[in-house]
Amino acid sequence: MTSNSPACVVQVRITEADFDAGEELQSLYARAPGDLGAVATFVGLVRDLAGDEPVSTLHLEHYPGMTERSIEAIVERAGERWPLLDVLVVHRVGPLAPRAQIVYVQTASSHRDAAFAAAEFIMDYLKTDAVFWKRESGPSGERWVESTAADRQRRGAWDGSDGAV
Amino acid sequence: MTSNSPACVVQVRITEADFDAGEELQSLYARAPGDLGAVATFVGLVRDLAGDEPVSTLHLEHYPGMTERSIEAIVERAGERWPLLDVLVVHRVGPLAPRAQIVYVQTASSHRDAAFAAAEFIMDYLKTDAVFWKRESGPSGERWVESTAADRQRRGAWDGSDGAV
Amino acid sequence: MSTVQAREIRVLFFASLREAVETDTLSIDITGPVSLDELLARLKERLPPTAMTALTAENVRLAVNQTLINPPVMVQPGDEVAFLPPVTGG
Amino acid sequence: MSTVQAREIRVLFFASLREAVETDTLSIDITGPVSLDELLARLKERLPPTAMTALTAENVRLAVNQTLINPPVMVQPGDEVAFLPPVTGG
Repeated sequence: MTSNSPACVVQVRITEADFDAGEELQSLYARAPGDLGAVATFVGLVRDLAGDEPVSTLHLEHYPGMTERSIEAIVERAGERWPLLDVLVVHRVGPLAPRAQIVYVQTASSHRDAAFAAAEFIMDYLKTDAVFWKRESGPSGERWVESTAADRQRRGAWDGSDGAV
Repeated sequence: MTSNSPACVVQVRITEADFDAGEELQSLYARAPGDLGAVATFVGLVRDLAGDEPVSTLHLEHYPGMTERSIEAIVERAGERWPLLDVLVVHRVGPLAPRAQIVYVQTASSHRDAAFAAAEFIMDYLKTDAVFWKRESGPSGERWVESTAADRQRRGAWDGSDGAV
Repeated sequence: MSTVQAREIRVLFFASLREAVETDTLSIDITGPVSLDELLARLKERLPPTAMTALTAENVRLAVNQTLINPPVMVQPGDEVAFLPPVTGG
Repeated sequence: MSTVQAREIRVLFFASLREAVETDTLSIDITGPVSLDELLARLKERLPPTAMTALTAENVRLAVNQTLINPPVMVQPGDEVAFLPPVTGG
């Protein structure tokens, strides 16, 4: 944040528990300072299918401490680009069934363009830079999931690079 | 939607009542067909300030029937551009205090890029094309609010025009 | 449309135009199709000049039966005509 | 760091690498700073060749004390070294 910006409140929560977007929004309204006008949110869900393969469980693993910091670093970069008032990232770990909520990103600003851009930026970087690992189980066994070339291109588009690591 | 797309479920609700994003998401998860993976949402709130003027109440007025159809037309255009599974727009009318929720846009898709783009598109068009009128009351009196030149530019950017009406 | 309503046009005024006109609805009796200019002439008989200036401002749009239209247009008995100042939602 | 821990490096393996190595943690005793190559040589004494191939794959990244690093690097007694296969969140 530049010295002219009010401090952005950042919360990162890694948890096995589910979350409720309505509750998170009410907490935001209670705590948010200043001229709050726009909140963009994103919820990622476990998909029924990986390609054409049914998924029975997605297992999410993390590196306690480093994972939180990897997300904080992503949020900090977003805060340098857009005037944000408040950012919350909730990311679940452990075994998750299809249709379970995995990730919640909530970005608050005075104006919608900053809120939208920051939420999308954070999601794109979570795909490529956040320290998580995913293993899908299905009828034909298990496999580790990696970020896709499309994910890396989307991440790279934010800084003008081709996303190559 | 093309004939290859599954039908997109569209709901538009104009109401004086408040809404709960958590409840709307749970309803979505219960009804959504197919390969749901990504939900983008946006909440607009009454801002404390209009420029430097404090706002005590925002009054929202609509044209019953025509307003709903103006929003449905916006959602339909979004559905032609992105593969959406489900779209909900809740828009409040009547007198609203600062920090009250005004508008909720919820777009569901298999992938996050479609969900984000459609939510932002719908919000941009709501600012310029949805049939609502807003009157701000404050200590120095009342004034009618119009969409801004920036709003019209953002709307125009989606179709390559300059947004001039 | 019922036959009772079919000899009038219902004219609606919203937001700042409702304030300028000091009513939200007027009914204009007609016996057949009329042009928008004819409708405006009939409104002029019942509204003060300042109201007419507001209704014919460049940024006012017209809806007939809840669909935006561009003049010239003919309106029919039973139609609903609305004067809309600049809109903004979201 | 306590003096009890300060003569060893704690090595962590995550996800597919944990499966390849068949453990999530190893402790390597050292008496002073060692290079990453020296650490790998010590691991080689305790792990099967297939595990070493997995740990040295091109897409494996290393973190020292929870910060990503690029070799060459020296590690110290008390450090935590983690082998990270490609990550993805969201």
